[in-house]
Amino acid sequence: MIMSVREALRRALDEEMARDENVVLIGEEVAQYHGAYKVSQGLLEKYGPFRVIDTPISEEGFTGVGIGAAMAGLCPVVEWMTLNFSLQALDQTYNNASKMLYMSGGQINVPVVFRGPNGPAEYLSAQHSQGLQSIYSHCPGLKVVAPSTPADFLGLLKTSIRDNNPVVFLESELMYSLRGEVPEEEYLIPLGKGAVRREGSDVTLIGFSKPIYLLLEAAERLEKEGVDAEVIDLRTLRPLDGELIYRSVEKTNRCVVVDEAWPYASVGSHISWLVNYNCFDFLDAPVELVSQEDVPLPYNHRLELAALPSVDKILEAVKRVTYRS
Amino acid sequence: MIMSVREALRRALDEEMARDENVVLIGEEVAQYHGAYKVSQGLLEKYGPFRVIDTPISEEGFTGVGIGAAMAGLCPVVEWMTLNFSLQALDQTYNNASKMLYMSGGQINVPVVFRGPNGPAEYLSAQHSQGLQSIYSHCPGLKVVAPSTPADFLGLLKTSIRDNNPVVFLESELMYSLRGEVPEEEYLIPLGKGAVRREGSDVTLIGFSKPIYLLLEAAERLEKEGVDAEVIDLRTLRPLDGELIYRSVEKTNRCVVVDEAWPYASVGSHISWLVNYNCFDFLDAPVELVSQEDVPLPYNHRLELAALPSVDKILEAVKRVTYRS
Amino acid sequence: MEKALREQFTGEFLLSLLEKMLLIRRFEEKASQAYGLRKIGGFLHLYIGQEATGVGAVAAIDQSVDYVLTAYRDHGIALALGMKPGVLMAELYGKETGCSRGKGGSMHFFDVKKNFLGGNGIVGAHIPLATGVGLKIRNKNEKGVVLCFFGDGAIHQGSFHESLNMAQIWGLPVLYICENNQYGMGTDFRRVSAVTDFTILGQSYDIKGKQVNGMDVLEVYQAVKEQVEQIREVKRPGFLEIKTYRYKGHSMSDPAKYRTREELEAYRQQDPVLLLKIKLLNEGVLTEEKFLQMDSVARRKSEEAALYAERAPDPSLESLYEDVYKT
Amino acid sequence: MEKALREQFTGEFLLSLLEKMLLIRRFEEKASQAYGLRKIGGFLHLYIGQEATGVGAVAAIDQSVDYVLTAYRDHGIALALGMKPGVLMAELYGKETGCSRGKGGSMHFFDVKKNFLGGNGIVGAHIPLATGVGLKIRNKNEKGVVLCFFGDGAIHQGSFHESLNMAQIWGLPVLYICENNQYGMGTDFRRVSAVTDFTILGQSYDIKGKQVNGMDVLEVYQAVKEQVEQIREVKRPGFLEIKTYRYKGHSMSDPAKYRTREELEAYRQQDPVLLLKIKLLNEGVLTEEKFLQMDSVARRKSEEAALYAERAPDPSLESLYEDVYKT
Ligand SMILES: Cc1ncc(C[n+]2csc(CCOP(=O)(O)OP(=O)(O)O)c2C)c(N)n1
Ligand SMILES: Cc1ncc(C[n+]2csc(CCOP(=O)(O)OP(=O)(O)O)c2C)c(N)n1
Ligand SMILES: [Mg+2]
Ligand SMILES: [Mg+2]
Repeated sequence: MIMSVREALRRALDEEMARDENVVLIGEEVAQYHGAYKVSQGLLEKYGPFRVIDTPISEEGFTGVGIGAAMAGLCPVVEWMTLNFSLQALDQTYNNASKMLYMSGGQINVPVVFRGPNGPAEYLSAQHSQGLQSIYSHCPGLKVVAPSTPADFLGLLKTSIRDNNPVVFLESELMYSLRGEVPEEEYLIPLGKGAVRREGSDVTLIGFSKPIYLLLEAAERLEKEGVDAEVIDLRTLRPLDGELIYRSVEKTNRCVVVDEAWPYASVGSHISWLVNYNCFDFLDAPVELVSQEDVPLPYNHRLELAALPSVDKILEAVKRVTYRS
Repeated sequence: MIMSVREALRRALDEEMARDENVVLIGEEVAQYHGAYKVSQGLLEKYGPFRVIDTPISEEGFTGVGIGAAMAGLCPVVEWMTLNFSLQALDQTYNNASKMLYMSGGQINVPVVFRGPNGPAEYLSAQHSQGLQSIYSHCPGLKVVAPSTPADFLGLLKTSIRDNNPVVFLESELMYSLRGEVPEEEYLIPLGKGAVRREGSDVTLIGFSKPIYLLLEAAERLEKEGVDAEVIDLRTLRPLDGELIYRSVEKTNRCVVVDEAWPYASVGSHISWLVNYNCFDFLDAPVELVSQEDVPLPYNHRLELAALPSVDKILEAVKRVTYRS
Repeated sequence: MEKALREQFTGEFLLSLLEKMLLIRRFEEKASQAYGLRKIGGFLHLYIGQEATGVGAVAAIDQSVDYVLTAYRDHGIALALGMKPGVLMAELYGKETGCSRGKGGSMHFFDVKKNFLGGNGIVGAHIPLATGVGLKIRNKNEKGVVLCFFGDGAIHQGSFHESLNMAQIWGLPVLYICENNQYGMGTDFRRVSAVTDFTILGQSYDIKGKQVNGMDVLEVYQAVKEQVEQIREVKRPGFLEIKTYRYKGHSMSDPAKYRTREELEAYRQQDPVLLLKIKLLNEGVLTEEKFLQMDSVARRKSEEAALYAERAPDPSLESLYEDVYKT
Repeated sequence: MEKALREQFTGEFLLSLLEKMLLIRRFEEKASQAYGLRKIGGFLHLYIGQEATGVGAVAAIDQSVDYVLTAYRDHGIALALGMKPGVLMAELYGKETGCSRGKGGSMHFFDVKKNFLGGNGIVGAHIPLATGVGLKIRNKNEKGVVLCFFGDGAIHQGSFHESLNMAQIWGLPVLYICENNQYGMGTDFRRVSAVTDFTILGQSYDIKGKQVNGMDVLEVYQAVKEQVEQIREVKRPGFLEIKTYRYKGHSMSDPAKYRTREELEAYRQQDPVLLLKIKLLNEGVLTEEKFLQMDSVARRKSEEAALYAERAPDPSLESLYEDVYKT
């Protein structure tokens, strides 16, 4: 069946809430307003106000509430209206959610999911356009998931909710309306497994989340130029599916990584190093990273687009790794 | 003259407060208690309670107060008792301090310094042992400084206070009592310049902050084994002194990077990629990263030490890059 | 209002309040139109309905020494402070001559020359900033007061509480103004507030405050004036809860189905522009004709602003890399 | 206390309070000694002087359904909850048989079987957690109440305010207990608090609270019991400010020069152990001899705990990588 990312997320929430009454949804506007991006439409009506909970604008507080409830046995899904606001709650995710199992010597696990749109959308200016995958992926104890297709959003959110650990689940405002094929039957995708979106032998293009579509478009354009690109969608950022990446690069000997976040200390630059490290003898060129420019995102749309990864920038990078420039 | 890091920091604060009455010190226990690590001894007595300000335990609040005061013309030094607690204030540093100049189209700069001990000390367990350089270095608009010698702490803190931008200044609990030679006269070190701590031709060891001493010890031991190591102290993490690094690796063809933080999306892995990227044709082996193990830090000291970078781990890494294992 | 207005205020002053409220309204209507034409993108949080708060409050301060900070719903306050409509509209259009060089957009108006320090997009995040500006005033022994506007939603951010406590213990000249427009996005403030009289929250930091009818610009003016004078004198923070209402959705995409048409209509009956107009007509300060003339000036200024913005240059691509660091 | 104690409480109960307070005191004295011998490292925040709070409060709850969370000053509460001294001392020694496998240390005692969810090192960070536990109880329609202990320093964290507001609007069964020991590290709470009667802060969320003499274990017991019963019934949060005092420095490295010897001495005069001892002697529940015997039992248990910890195995190096994720 065809559904949008929004519907896939809603279905995942609905199915998991139906399956397990410990699953609750907590966040700003999730109940009566059905979510700022309408992901939770109908859930309040179906599951009532004890399980679909509107919060005050208190990110630190309600994130901690989700963690505490998880420590005591609920499986909360905490919605951050956007990931930008999750910075107010970072102490809770870093110092409580990610470390609780460890500090308690294995006694207390934290089965919570934090989810919301991450990364730049359009025209939102610096404070509202941050991709925070680097910060969350940096932290052991957290898992980080960043899907790109409706089916993956469905299967990975369901698995994330069932996972016994805190999972940061990254969505994207500009993907909510994206439509695609989704299985009718119950669908679960294990965390930690990437997917090959397109097989190819000349260069490996690695990405996750929204930029996957830039990579696919770049691959098509490359095909016309006679370059056969393999596109890998990481899907989960922590734990990372290193083997999938390395096997591909061992085959193609060339690699471009795309990450919408700033470059310094990013998921993108980390993977670039990993590829260099693990495929050193296979690489014919240094791994290229296409990231956001190292500036806060401006409001002006032309500047904004110039700051972000683009098909052209990816093609340039591919030219460099294939020494065709 | 010989002084400790603690004294060097105090001297920097004292000299800058004497020079410019806009410089104020804000934080928990900085005034009457003279700082949790006694850095600000004597400053309350000299500059009074309007300029040396004890705060409630409200990290988000007083960090924002420092930023707001800087927007209006003061030059606050905000002390975080440890960087771990700065997570509560990350929204302020990320969304206000780093972006204000940009969002205001260049109108409002934020001359604030955030400082405090960063990284693991001893026996402090997971919540109190985090090196957060990756998070701060990730963010454009911030500068990040991480010195390792008393003279550098002096010269770089003074420059950081005079800088027109928000600077995150990373200290280390275990270094406060470290002593060393410091110039008598006024001493300023520009941000963005690394230092070669030891010249060598066989391998480049790169680090910053406390682990510099592991690198120096490793270099000594390597000398006995006939390996001539160059040790680079980055001193400033953002902006990064890339040229210093690349020139060295072009000479040595081998590189080991040490970073006390977790590996994923870290300063350490970023530099490792940068070296791979910029010195691809010079490298005889993949860049090695010696980081903290990818786990929360445990209390038990033996485990804790096993989790952290060590001279032995560095020597192992050097063995790998020199293919001597 | 016991005394006749004319005894308390000059006609000029009263008309200037009306003029500013009209300008805000027409400016935002124009902006809303431009949004429909995709000249403006992203968020556009309109102040329509709340004009009396910004205009009344700003009229009560001394702009040469006082500071103002607010959240993302900042057009009205920027205009009340005297920022040029063209410069603001250019910012909305993302142009180089916008107040923030097209980098900030709707949520990030700034004018450092007017002591206007934003325009902030993160709910509650500017409350500590305003408190810090108060610290600067205290430390330099200046005369200024800081007006810090924020919404009923923002009051449940920890930063509000941390700030009030610090402002009180340090004696900072900050007037915290909660613009209670009844909703934080789709959330009726009563649904998320343990107490609904927010002056109780101020009082819990030993800060006396007051609830004010935010549809009445003169009541806002008086209340802010009193507080500001008091703050200037005793050098302690103050608090006001201004009860107001936004006519439009939260931002452009919000159909505002969480409220009834009746509720909206009831507020429109006490529209701040209408309320002041009637008073001034009654007192003979204004005629219907004069009102229409003022309104058309406001409309013309807004048109001109849009024209200016339309013709203004885009920022250069190089400017992408500027303003990241100050040298 | 109007009525004679014997009419209100069984002798057994009264003696058990004394026993627990003595155990905490002797346990911590032993830990302090072990710290001097470098058996324990890092932070060690002693509860000595505050024993009545933990013991009185825990005696008032139903451990089969109620939950407890506190900050890093957690030894006393862990012992009051009945955690084994040996297991706790082993944790302080960083041993595998410690309650947290030697990974948590002093600040991170946990016992999930006793509904004790820590032990948290970040000031204020566990207050939302406790609130979340309350949500679980509400959602599952359980009988439990959550005790959330925190310090006078923690009350100025935004997380406290955000939590109380949510607990009130959602009707969560959480008793927020501010252990006001007068200082947050070296800071007298009066220096950083806009109001010094913290029940005002509770009231600003429509939560009625009370100040309690924390040197009197029975007063603590009564006050917590009342609140817990009330909370169980009306399913709303509660608040208590318990006035107490810590005799030692903040942690081991603090010489506590910020207070006078006289002040410390005055509190020692109302020492919670001493106070209860005198009462029980007066009422004939206790003899001097019995007291000495109880004290030596507490000392012996603490010695044994240290011995157990000393002999306990270190965690294996592989355990470094365990407990990061739960499968
Ligand atoms: C920290 C944070 N959380 C959430 C948001 C998303 N958001 C933007 S405005 C808003 C509602 C704010 O309501 P209120 O404070 O009453 O101001 P109003 O919009 O009514 O002027 C929310 C939730 C945000 N910008 N920042
Ligand atoms: C967020 C945060 N800021 C600062 C610290 C450092 N710190 C540890 S305890 C403490 C004082 C806390 O005082 P209080 O809440 O009164 O508790 P008490 O120690 O008196 O039991 C401080 C500042 C911390 N652990 N966490
Ligand atoms: Mg509102
Ligand atoms: Mg205290």
